[in-house]
Amino acid sequence: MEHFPILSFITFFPIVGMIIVLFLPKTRTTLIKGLTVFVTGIQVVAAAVILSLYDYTLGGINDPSTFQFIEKFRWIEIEGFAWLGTIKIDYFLGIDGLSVPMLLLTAIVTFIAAISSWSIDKSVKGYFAMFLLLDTGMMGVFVALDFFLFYVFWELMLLPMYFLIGIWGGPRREYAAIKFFLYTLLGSIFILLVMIGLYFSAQETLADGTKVFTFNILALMDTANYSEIGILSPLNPANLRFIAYLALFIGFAIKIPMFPFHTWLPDAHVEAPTAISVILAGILLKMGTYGILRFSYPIFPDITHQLIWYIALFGMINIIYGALCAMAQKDFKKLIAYSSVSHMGFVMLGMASLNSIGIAGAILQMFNHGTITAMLFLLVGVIYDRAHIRDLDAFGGLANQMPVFTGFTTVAFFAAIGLPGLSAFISEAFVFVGAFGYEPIRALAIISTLGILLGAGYMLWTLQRVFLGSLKEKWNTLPDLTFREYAMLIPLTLIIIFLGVYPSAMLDLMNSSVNQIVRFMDDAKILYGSLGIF
Amino acid sequence: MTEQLLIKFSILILFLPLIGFIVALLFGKRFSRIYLFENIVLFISFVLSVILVYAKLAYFIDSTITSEIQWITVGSTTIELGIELDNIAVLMILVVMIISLLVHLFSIAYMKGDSRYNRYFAYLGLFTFSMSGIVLTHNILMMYIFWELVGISSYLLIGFWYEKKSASDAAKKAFIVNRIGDIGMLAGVLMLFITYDTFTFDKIFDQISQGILPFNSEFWLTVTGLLIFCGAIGKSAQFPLHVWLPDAMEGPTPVSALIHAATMVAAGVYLVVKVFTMLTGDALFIIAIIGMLSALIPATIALTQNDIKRVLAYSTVSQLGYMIMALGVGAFTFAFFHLITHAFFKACLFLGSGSVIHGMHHEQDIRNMGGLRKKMPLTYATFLISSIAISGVPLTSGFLSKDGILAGTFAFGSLTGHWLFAIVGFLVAMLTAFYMFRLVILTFHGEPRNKDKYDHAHESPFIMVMPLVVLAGLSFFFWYTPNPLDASKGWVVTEWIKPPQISVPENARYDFMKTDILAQDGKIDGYPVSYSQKYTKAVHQAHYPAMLLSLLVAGLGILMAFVIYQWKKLDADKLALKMKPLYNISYNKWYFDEIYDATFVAGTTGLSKLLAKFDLKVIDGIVDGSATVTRGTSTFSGRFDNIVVDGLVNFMAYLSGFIGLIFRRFQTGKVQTYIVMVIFSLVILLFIFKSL
Amino acid sequence: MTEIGLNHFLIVSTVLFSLGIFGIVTRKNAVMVLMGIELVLNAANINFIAFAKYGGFGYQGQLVALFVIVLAAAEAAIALAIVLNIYKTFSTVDVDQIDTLKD
Amino acid sequence: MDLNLSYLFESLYLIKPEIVISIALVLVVTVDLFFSKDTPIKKKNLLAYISLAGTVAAAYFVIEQFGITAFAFAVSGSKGMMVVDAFGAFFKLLILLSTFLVIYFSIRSREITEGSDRLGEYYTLLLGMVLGMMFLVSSSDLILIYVSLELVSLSSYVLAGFTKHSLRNSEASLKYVIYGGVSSGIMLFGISILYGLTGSTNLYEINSLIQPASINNLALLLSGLMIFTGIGFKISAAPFHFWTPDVYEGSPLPFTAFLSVASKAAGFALLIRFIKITFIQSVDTIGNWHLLTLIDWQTFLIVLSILTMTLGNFAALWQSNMKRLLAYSSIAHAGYILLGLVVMTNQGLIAMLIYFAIYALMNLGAFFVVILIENRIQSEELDDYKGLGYTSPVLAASLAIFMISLIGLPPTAGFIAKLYIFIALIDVDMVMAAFIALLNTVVSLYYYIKVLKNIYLVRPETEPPAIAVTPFNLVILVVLLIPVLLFGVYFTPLVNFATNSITLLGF
Amino acid sequence: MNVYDLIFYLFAAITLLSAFFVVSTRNIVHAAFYLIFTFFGVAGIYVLLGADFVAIVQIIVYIGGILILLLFGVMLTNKITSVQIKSGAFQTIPAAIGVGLFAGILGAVLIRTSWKTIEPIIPESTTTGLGYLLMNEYVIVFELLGILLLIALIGAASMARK
Repeated sequence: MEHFPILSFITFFPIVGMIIVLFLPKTRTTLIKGLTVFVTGIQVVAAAVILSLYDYTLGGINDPSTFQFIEKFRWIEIEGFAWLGTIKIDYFLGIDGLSVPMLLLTAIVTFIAAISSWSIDKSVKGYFAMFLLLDTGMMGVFVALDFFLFYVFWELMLLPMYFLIGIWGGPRREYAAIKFFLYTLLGSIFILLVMIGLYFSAQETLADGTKVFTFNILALMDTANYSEIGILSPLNPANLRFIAYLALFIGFAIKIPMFPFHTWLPDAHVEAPTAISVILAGILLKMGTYGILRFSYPIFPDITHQLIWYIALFGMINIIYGALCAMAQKDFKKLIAYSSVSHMGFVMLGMASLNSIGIAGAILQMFNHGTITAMLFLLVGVIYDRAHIRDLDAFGGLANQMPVFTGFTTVAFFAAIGLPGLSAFISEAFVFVGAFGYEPIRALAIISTLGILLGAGYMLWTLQRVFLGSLKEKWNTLPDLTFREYAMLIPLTLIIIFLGVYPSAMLDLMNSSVNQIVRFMDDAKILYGSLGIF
Repeated sequence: MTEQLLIKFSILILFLPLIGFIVALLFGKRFSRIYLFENIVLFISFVLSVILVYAKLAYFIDSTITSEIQWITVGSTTIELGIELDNIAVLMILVVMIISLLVHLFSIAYMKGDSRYNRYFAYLGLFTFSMSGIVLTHNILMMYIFWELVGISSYLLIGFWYEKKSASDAAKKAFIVNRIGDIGMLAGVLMLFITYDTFTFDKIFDQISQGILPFNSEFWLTVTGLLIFCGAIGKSAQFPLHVWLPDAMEGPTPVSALIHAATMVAAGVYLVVKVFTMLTGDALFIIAIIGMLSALIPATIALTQNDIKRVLAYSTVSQLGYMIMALGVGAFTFAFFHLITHAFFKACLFLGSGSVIHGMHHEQDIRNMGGLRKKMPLTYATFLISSIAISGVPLTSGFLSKDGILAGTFAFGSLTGHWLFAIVGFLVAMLTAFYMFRLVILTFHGEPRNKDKYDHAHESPFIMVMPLVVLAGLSFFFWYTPNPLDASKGWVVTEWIKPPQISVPENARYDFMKTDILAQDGKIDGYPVSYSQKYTKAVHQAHYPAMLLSLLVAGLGILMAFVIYQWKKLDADKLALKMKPLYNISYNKWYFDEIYDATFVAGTTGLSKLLAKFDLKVIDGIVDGSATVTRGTSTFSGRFDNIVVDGLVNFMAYLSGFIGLIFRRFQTGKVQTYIVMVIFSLVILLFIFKSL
Repeated sequence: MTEIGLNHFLIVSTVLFSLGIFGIVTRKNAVMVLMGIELVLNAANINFIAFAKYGGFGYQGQLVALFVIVLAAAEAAIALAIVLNIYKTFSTVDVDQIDTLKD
Repeated sequence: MDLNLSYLFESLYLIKPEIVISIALVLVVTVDLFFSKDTPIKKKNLLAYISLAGTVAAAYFVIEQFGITAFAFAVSGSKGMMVVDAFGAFFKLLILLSTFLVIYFSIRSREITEGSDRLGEYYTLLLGMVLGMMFLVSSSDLILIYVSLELVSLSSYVLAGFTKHSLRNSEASLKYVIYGGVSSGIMLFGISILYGLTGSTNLYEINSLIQPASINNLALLLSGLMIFTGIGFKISAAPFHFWTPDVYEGSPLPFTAFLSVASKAAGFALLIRFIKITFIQSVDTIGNWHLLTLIDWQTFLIVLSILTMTLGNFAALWQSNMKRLLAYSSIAHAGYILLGLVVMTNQGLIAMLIYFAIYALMNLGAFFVVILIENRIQSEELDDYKGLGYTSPVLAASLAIFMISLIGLPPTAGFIAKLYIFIALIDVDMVMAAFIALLNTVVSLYYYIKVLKNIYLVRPETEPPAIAVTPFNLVILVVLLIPVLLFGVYFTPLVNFATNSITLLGF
Repeated sequence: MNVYDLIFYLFAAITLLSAFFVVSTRNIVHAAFYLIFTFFGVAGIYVLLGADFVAIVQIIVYIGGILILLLFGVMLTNKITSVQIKSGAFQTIPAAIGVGLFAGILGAVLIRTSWKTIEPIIPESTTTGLGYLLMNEYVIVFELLGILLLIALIGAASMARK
């Protein structure tokens, strides 16, 4: 098993699936769907294998030796002349406690999204080809340890997403798709700039002792690798690290999406087909926060320390603002979308706390929000498939008509409002504990607690509007859940409950990495202090 | 009988109802009789709890049994799950189990024929589980968790008949108002955690007694205490968050009896009891004031309400306020004692009202009742007994506990000079007696005011009456003390319930709580010493005057009730007219709901609407506005609009399009024009760069 | 009146050049536009030869002039062919009317 | 005074590729004589095959002389008229490659084959143009430069109006000839001034002559600008680009493709050679060029390149005609490529070469798809593209890939091209320029995606016809697709090739 | 004020005046004829500059070739019978400004530039010199011009023929 490149497998297996799909005749829709489900299923299995082989004690983050399942070989190697530095880019995959939860999340959510895509009937072939391509992109983002590779995967997602929204989406799909595309592309050009800037600021020392410019993010985290002249080098008194940090942060913030860059989200969600909304909210949003934790924090610890309060502030704004916006929505899907904005705010708040509990809470919240919001979107999809509208006020009293559906929805909603016993509670509690424990952002943490009140407000209100009260005449024919829908919802429900009762299952996974990153940030504060950065 | 066994028992007690819940929920559709299973498991845990209490009091009366397992490890800190059995906890669990069991039995008949029969019992199971969790847990995080869980189960049960808008509204209101309190509590928990890096009560208290304080200041200790108390304000429906409880009466009556009279609302009191040791004097004083207000205001409201359950609801709030006030003035023992006694007779009252409502075919307005005495004698008898008990007439449990509380306030007055609590205490006692008997008289005495309803009225079946009888029986003195006039002679308040060692720094306490030397040695003229010698003295000096006074006021209240409603010597309506403003205030519940709706609710919803608009209009296109304006003015952007998108993007697109348009303008198609432009640009370039 | 020097020739060429350009951009008739181009080329030629003489650069300049003359001929031929073609398709040779291709 | 022709023969060996092309040209002319007006098109394609063969042979010789760096036609003592070096070879290969493809396109193209009675002229002119370009990229003497430029221009004037019966064609050729005539006139005048200043037309000699800054800067600047007018006209850099959209739209598609790649390439080669040889002072060890400080070169070029790309991208937003859209996009790309020159380092030069190679591939690919579609539906209007994604998936998919590459998204080669430009820029701390260029990329997304939107997202009321792809066309398509995708993920060979091709004779 | 100067001014005047008429007259045929004088004047200037051969070529090629070509153009694209021989001007003002500015700059720069001049030597027949040059350095250009002419021939033919 050690020699089997399982990360490459889990990343590129969907591509294989895509190629097969492309060669299948477009009439064999069932086969195509089945194949996709199978491929994603294999991914889940692979993820399980990874989990079973994963060593909980290793930290990762900035220490190459403690990364696991590392696959590293020279990808691009260009021997330059004297006056031109050689370019060496690695194909460098590896996972630590930060990536594993995301990897699991991606595998699971994609699998479930694949199942939920079964209802697609319009040019099936194209859909599933795009779907699988997207899958590879997402998986790659979470396992890549080379900035260049990461960027390739990051961009790889855009196009499939554009088509998936634009072709199979709702009435205003073109608009939503282009909006999504533009926003994210705008974000990624910032990332690209920083990437190149970093490339010229740090030099990695190879085995043979030669120093070369590098995209290796682990090397980029080590101040020893920086040169005095690099524009993004902390040793360079006239460096542009601050601007670069902002650029990188905006790049990721657009994905999160952080206020005020969030406006693509509601449109994209509302227009996208159910499965895609699930993936969008379940996985893509996490990439923003993941990116911040993986790149902004360890590569720019100095600036992070300077700006930490603002990160927390925006987290708070996201929480309150998203919740208030959600409260005013009439469209079921929009409401869920805004709730995502609010919940991602918790993640940012937790990240800003810079202590184990807070960051652990943030990562856990990423995972939990992934599962919960996926479930919510699936549920919206269920009702939309039946009623073909999403207007909250149009419903009412569905509890008697579709009791099982109501049951699942109730669980999901309660999870979303952080009810103890369900997964989100622990993560949100940890976020608060962490944020409260970090003196600079304590006040923000206190204000943010309003978020859980508002959350309860709009969620319960929605619950009431849709399910409680007396049943409207026209809905008394809606059937309850089908087998396929059970298949999608039950796993998520189980995960949500399980993690609510036994969060250690996930926390232990990330614990050592969390400690590692916290230690790294603290050390960095001292180190950079000694460098006279602060 | 080893400690481990007790722990096992308590775990069983805790989880059996949960199992009942899950089973009843999952198979409720399939098997119609599944509720029986739920009842059985509950009965088992009831039996276990009896054994538990017996064993605890018999063998480990002075020791606290704890056991914990590690739950989460993050960074350096670990969080445990644990159980802590002290006398208070076991007594509380017993109370919970007794009432829960009785309510179950009562419900079997009361809820018969409901479409979601099994679901109902499932929820009851969930509640029982969460409530026992609150009681048994040994750390405040778990307590918070179960705190939320009871909130949810109460939400589910209040909204059980969700077809009624009022029901679902009430449920939502209850949950959200509770959440407000919980946020405060959460903040308190966070304060504790960041200070002591643990959630476990004992560890926290130990560190406090070692003088470790939040931010090293007693002020912050006070704040922390009050923040945690916020949780109690929410759950125990204390002023100003009491508004949810009356609405909660939308739920089935047995639920009101179990949750909103006996147990869950008492959880707030229980919380204060649990953290009593870390409450500073200032904190206690504020708590006392809040308790006082909560005791007084609802009592005045209860005078004029006509819905039988609402009257009881307000009396519940008022009684809870009583307990809180008692804790505030340091009458720890009697506060908890009153919690127990009140649990029984208030449950009895609610179930009685349930029986009445059942008998009257879901009629709740007392103006349509009257004379039911003959129709449902048993219900009447039990109801009467409990009313006597709550009014504080001797020979009842209520007398004992209430008298103790009044004595406490009295003593507090004498020690600190704050007599207000005592005065309010007695006033509320009188009001209580008055409105309770108003209720009794209007319901059971006199002539039936609604004939046909009266004709169809009937006594409830045995399974409903039996719980009433049991609870009424529990409202007599002899369960608690041999001496009907003095609880201090009995075992409950002397042996079982003991005030804890105060761990707050000396100078942050009430004076009378400061430890003086004499307090250490055993008893003072037969009484166990609580806190300090002079406090104990003061309490016992206060005892007899308090007792007499309370008898007086209770009698007065009852008398007035009879005068007005039984013998009609005074016309109630005339009285109402005479003091119109007062009457209105009371009748309209001091306009709390209106005020809150006007301020907070409207505020929030308004803000959210505003922000949503903001989001749509402003964020989604800072210059969308200008873009639209220009769209109006310019001819092309209509065409342009469907090429690209709105919002901020729209603006960028608009701008880009505009620039593009400028560039397009050059492309006239006339080659000579191009050449002229080339010449011009040559000139310009030359001018630009000749300087460089 | 100074003695004739390089500058005089340069002035002539400059003016010729400018007139040529002016003709190109102003005249409607395509043929006259072509005439303008010829003027421009001639102006350049004068430059070459003048520089060659006054700079003492030898025959190079004259050679260039020769080449240019040949090129001018070729260009004129092709341009006229195109103009004829335009005349066939548009039945006008007014350059300012040939503007169907534009934004 | 006697003729020593020895150096002449040596030189002839150095211009084998050019000779081959001219032979092919003459061959085409002669063979064409044997065809009558009504010879079937099949037979006439023989001309195309001759030209193809000529291109291949020329390419072979170019590769053969890849390593060589030498002057050609240099009388003893003087610098030569031509230089043969890797840089030139790179562009010659590029030109020949695009010629090859364009000839193939022409065989397939409806527009060309309809005017079958003049196929002979068509290929003759095409080869003439190629010949001119090949001289252009390797000539080191202003006179030769001017003549070969004229050769290119003259043949392209005619080709632009090849299907002369259509209005668009003849208009295009007229505009082209007038615009071209003027700009070449201006260029000539500029050359004359430079000649006057230095007394030489040889770039190397001029360089050595102007090393002492005794020369009047203003006159030099003026002449430089006027010469740049001619070059800018070829590479269609703003503000000398005005002809581009009109001529591109008017010309027959294969020729438009040829213009957008080959003649641009020649123009850029000329520009680089001109600047780097004429105005260079020294190239230091890390590959930074130090130019004579006549003007602020960087500012000058930045202004031009930013102007060019911005203009191209923004104007393209509005286009609804595929040709015109591609015309503007080619202007924009010219801007990006100029950025590579801005940095004035070998790194930048490498970036330019890489960009050009990739640009040629993806642009030709896009044009090929457009040609195939045009053959079927006789239109390049975007509105007529609606729904093509469903009726003819292969074409649509490949067009999509080319578009993505033109935007510059990974994992396509277009990304690598842009990446290298930005690397070059940031390497010399020109962050702002890079940022603007990137914003331009975002803008360009609009119109490239618009194409895809029409193809896939919009479902027209009437389904467009299904366009079958013949095996041959498929092969060519794949041949273009593979590198566009492959270089996106593995660009080592390309970069090495470019790195080895930046050696200009002398520097 | 010697003869040389007089001749120069004469030729310059002829050239520029006729050139001015070329670009200003409304009658195309007149323009064409004015062009003859321009070319003649330029040829004269060549002679003054000692480029006799070039002057000859100028006269032969331009006046004998190009001009005829242009006249043909004029004839073929206008109906002599009608008075449609006239041709208007277009965008005169901006053109005047632009070209004026440019000419101004150009002239100013050219005059202000310090050209390295030597005392002009009156050369003997230039033909041989040109011949050698043509056959040595510039042979490749010469060849290329040949091809160019061929291309031009073919191109023009293919363009012009029916």
